[in-house]
Amino acid sequence: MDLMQILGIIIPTAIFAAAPLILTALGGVFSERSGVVNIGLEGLMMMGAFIGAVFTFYGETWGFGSASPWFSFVMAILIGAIFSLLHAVASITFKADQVVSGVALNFLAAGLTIFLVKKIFDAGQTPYLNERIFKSDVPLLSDIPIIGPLLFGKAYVTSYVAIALAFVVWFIIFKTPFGLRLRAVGEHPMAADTMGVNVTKMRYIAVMLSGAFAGLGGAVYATSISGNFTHSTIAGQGFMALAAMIFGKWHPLGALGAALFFGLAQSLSITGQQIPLLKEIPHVFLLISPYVLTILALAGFVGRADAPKAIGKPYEKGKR
Amino acid sequence: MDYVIEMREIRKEFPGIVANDNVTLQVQKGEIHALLGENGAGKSTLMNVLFGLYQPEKGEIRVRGEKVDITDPNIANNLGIGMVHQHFMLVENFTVTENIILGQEPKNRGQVDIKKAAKKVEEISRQYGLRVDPYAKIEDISVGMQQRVEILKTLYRGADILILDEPTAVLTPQEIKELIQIMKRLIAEGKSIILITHKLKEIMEVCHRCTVIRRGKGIGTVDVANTNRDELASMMVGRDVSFTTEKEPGHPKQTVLEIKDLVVKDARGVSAVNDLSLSVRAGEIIGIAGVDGNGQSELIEAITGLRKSTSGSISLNGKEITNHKPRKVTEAGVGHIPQDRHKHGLVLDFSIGENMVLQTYYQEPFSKFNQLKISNIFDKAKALIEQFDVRTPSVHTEARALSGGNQQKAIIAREVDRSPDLLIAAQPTRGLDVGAIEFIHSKLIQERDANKAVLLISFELEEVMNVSDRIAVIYEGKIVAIVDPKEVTEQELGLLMAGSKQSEKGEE
Amino acid sequence: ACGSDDAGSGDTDKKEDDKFKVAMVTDTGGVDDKSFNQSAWEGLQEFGKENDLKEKEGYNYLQSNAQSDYRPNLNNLVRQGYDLVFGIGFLMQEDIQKVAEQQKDAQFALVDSVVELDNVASITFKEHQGSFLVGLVAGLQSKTNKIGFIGGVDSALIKKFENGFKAGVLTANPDAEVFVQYAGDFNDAAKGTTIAATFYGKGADVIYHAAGGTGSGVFTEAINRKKNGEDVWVIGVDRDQFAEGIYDKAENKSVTLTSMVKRVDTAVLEVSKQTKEGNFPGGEVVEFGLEEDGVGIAPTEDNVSEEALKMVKEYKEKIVAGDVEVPMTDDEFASFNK
Amino acid sequence: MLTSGYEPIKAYTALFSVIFTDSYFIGETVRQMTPLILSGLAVAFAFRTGLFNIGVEGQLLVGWLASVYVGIAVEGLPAFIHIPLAILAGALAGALWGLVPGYLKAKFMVHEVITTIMMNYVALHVTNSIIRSYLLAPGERTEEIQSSASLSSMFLQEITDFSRLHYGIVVAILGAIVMWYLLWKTTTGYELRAVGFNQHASNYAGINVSKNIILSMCISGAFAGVAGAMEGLGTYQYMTINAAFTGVGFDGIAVALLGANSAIGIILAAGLFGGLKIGALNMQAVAQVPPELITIVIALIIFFVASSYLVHWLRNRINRRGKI
Ligand SMILES: Nc1ncnc2c1ncn2[C@@H]1O[C@H](COP(=O)(O)OP(=O)(O)OP(=O)(O)O)[C@@H](O)[C@H]1O
Ligand SMILES: Nc1ncnc2c1ncn2[C@@H]1O[C@H](COP(=O)(O)OP(=O)(O)OP(=O)(O)O)[C@@H](O)[C@H]1O
Ligand SMILES: [Mg+2]
Ligand SMILES: [Mg+2]
Repeated sequence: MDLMQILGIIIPTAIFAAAPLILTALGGVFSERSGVVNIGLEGLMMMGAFIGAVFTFYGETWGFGSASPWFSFVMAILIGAIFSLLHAVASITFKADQVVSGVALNFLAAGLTIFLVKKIFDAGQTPYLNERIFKSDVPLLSDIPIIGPLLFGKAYVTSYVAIALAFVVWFIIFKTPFGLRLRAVGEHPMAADTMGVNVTKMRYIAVMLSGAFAGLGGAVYATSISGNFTHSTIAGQGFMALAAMIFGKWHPLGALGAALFFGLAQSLSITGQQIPLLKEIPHVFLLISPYVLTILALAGFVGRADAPKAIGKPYEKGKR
Repeated sequence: MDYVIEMREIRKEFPGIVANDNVTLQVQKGEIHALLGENGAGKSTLMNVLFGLYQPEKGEIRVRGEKVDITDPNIANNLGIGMVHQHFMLVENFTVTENIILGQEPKNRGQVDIKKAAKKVEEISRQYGLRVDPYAKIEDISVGMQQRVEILKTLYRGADILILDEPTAVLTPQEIKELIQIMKRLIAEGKSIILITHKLKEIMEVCHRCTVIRRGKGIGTVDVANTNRDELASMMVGRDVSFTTEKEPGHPKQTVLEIKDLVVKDARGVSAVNDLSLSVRAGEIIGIAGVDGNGQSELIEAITGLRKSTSGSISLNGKEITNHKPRKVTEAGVGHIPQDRHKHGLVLDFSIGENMVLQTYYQEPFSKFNQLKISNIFDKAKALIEQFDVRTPSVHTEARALSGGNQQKAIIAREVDRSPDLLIAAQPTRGLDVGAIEFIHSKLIQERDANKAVLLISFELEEVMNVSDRIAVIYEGKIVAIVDPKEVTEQELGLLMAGSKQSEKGEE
Repeated sequence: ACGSDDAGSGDTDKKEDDKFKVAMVTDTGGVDDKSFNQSAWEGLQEFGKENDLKEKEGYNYLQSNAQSDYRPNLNNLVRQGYDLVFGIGFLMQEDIQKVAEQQKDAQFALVDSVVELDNVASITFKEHQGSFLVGLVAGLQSKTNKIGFIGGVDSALIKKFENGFKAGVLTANPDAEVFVQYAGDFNDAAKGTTIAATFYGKGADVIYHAAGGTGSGVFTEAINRKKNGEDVWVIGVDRDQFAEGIYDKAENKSVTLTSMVKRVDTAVLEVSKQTKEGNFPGGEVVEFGLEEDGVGIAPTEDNVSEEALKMVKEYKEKIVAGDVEVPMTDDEFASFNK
Repeated sequence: MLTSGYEPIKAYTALFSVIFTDSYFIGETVRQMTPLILSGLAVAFAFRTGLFNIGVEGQLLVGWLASVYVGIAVEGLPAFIHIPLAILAGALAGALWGLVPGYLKAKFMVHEVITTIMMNYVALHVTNSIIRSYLLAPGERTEEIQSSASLSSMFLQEITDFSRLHYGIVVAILGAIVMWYLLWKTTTGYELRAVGFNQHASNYAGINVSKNIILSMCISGAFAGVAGAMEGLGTYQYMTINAAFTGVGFDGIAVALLGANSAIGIILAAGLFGGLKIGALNMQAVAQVPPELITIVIALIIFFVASSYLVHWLRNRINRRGKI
């Protein structure tokens, strides 16, 4: 294979594989920026993938046609946000340990989704979806020589939606009053409280946004990559998104970069097995290369990451 | 009489303690009203009630004559009450402007209009003489400026009743002077101020009236014009307090600490200590006077091994300890009462007992063969708590739950008890009430009298002048003068600290 | 199992006890995994229907959530008095072995692997034979002469698929080149997509997957390419995967060229029947190949050319007759290819 | 359960009767508890020292492989040497796997959550590859370990009606005691906890912060490695090629936090988890309740317990007294 051919495979797959991670990591940014650890991203994504598959399927039967996946996205966003309320209620109102509550969310999603799949479809997984998000050329941009086909040819719209959302989230968090308050709540909730910012409300909104984004991430995975939902559709992607968020230093664009990096490393490790030179390397080294590369990147040039200061601590009025 | 604030018979309980027991506070329009009391007397609690952070069990609050129910800081804000908290409520990685506008951001097409906000901040800051850099990050600015940001926050919200909870505890004398000017300007504008402070001098200087609380109970309100420091102090503590520390002249002996041409870089890589030389002898207290940020922290950190020095030497009792690890320095005979008690001095989540052996846990009798001797540790802690009058429910109480004054006493107990040849005390009385200060000063002098060397770093001139046998003035990382406290005036010292060379005085 | 149920069950159970009861333990995929668990369960259901048994009483299954659940599940069924207990999947080999050693009176059957005990019947399939047939189709219908094989996890079992397939491809089309890659995972659809993208990118136009859930990514990639006008195919595995490959629902068009089906249902039904009749094949290895209709090519033949079908039929006969020996290991393939 | 159309009474009877009365299920419950206790200890130990170890899963896998390797490859040793040696191998392998995130955290401030997640995947692929390349036996697994390295016991199996109960539970309880002792009774524990709470103060007190971060991750990893050894030497007697994670490491997070990171609490929480998981299998068999329902129940229990102020209060009391 020549270089263009290799890049032509690696880059588009990197971008498409990254989309669910980007979205979910953005959700994580919201929650953790507000001071609520969200290890439940995995469960939220699972719920999103389930909703994505179920409502795309029903969308098809209800005659929504190719709009079915988009309909399912809306549902995944809504239900993801509602589902994340459990984490919000436990960890914000009842001041439960945020990690425990997140772990519980993961358990709950794992049980509930498959339980519901069995109830609804009388099978261990949803049927295969006919209406999915399919690849297409991005108009105009894909005509640019060399980089056009690489970056914009035969791509998923959802990938570009995810990338665009990263910028939107960046704008929200760093440019709007909402974002200012959100960050204040995550850094120093008492300061925010004394300035009239409702800490509880902000954290609820942030956690629900994380549910919405992770739900969307899961739904995108189901409708563009797996094509159905089974017990193993979401197996670790939520944790990778968590890692991307931390790798990206709790910054939306950082998370975007980290997710793309994961995607690139992943697709390189897979495609690498078909590249003559890399073929000679034992299989296992290619398999672990995305993870090792991430660790090296962190140790080499990313280094210290400062979490929001109040992260993990329930807010109690007047507590010192 | 018309009061702008009237708190009547306020009662506030915390589990196991009555923090405010029928306290009444009446503030007139346009006055600076002092609130005085020992550490833990209930001052902050009372103010937090007024600001809506706590709900009182009993009592009523009137603002400008109207009975109000302040259930939330928002309501207090709307009533024109602003509060500068004892522990600053600032988001460290936000800019000054962001901190000020938080919650009431000017908007422009959905976006925070930072430019407009910064302009407004500049306007207010000019109006009241509160110098700040609107675009600086809080973590990069001095405590004094942070304080001004806190005040600006309330003014930005249009507050005309300001509560300042111990605003001067962390300020340098210069900054205190500025703050006093600012307060005067504020009342001239018709605002009213409630000021909490342990510094009676400040009360005498700026306040009109003073309300005293002791152990949660209101003792009474006096006109400052008709009282004096001693009366206030005894009202607050319940006994007489002496202000000038009694001490015999010292008898300095051999040199204990010898610093030669020391250079230390700060976190940003700039030399904070520049060719500094200093020696401290056994049996004397050397006070280091200087404006914050002239290399004091870096000097202490270099001596104690918490920061590397780039050149020069430090020796203790004739032995090199330059760039030794903290533990080696400690074992060589250095005790250190750190400036930031929460960051360095204590593990807040450890019990007070465990904190008492922070420097010695690995030695006998507290452990043997890597095994802790728990009973020895807690016996020791009990003895120290007794000896230094640390007020804590038990040795098993988390250090976090103690009041600042008692936390400080615990640290001092730990460091003094090891009887180090050199005791470094950095701002040992910050935020403490006069009774506690008296106690700590007497401990430092006791150490000196036991032939130990003591190095005292303080921004408080009165403290330095009262306690030290010699005063070394630090300016831009150098000792610019060594003076005798008995022969120098506060004004002269102030000039030296500001870098003026003319009035050089003293032995060298 | 549990004491309470044994004690309190009363005479309804007694009646059932007289009847012949069968049950199975699934792996973590569950009974409706659209793969061999499901297929095995369909076999049991069929057996139940034929013998007028009640589900959950006469025939039953237990699902495992983790590898460590196999043994308690097997034990549980034995203790509930099932006359024959199936373990589905080679991962259960060790557990069947242990339980069978302990419960000498119970009868077991293991699918996809071998336990040499008198009370265990081992059921295996000649996947290489079925793979050979779909290999023929791939070899004939590839226009680029480049063909891909994606395995789930590199193992002796999946090697049977790979080698049989390669042998079929080369038999039909000696010029063809076969790309092989193992995903290292049966459940990573994203990986499946990437590997498929790589293969198609290198010019392959047919990919055979034996990779479970990872395979659904292969279909995703193929459908995408088909929609963008590329002429690519996927060959499904274990059951007829025509539906997975549908890209045009109205026209019922699928990227699934054909599938290699593995009739676990037939095998389960067959062994259940034999056992009921008192011919429990304990200690034996019952092999299901082309001859027994245990493996074969999927019934949906929409996309398979006449020529290919003819060749498939021809070779099926040769294999059954023993004229062609399909390789299953790397070594056998090497000598086959000589 | 009522709402989902299953018979609740029958189901709960099935759940509780077996985990308390049927010797087979008691045996299986205890067997299931064993690795859960150890992985819970691993998570808790790191937590106590201010670190979040999501890498228990990976550390468990390498520990499993190392112990099985020693169990297979070393011959002719008496059991009282061979077993400890194999467990030690598991502990060392786990510690090594914990060393990497610990070192990177201490020296480069790399967040341990990411590195431990990445190390999980590395462990999964590396152990599989080692088994496939060097230790493969029929059935996609290694050979069985020598009987001299086995923790399984005919006696325990017989009294529990052929459950897989093995002596690993003793190891797990010893592990809990070790954690408690190490944290609360030794100077090492004092240092580890101090560093976990306040690195600045620890540095001030002359404690080597980097060393303690690394040590903490190593000890945590060692507990996880021993959890793996329990699977290898006790439950299975071999190691299979794992297509996916075992889940024991992730369960350990819930066990640790449910047990308030205390030794006793972890044993109790592991008991609850183990009981529910084994009980779930029986609920399925007897009352046809799908096992997913138990996962849901477990999740709800975690939510409930985590949200309860009672636990909060207990936890504070236990912490404050510095015991257990
Ligand atoms: N959040 C709290 N929870 C429980 N008790 C508290 C709390 N805050 C204060 N207290 C109790 O109320 C009493 C008064 O505390 P307060 O902070 O008002 O003291 P203070 O007068 O401001 O002291 P200082 O001069 O040290 O600032 C304390 O002794 C303490 O026991
Ligand atoms: N969380 C808490 N629970 C119980 N009592 C508390 C708590 N926090 C503070 N206190 C009590 O509040 C009182 C005053 O605390 P505060 O922090 O105001 O002391 P302080 O001397 O002003 O400290 P600092 O010097 O740090 O300002 C103390 O008596 C302390 O015991
Ligand atoms: Mg106070
Ligand atoms: Mg104070």
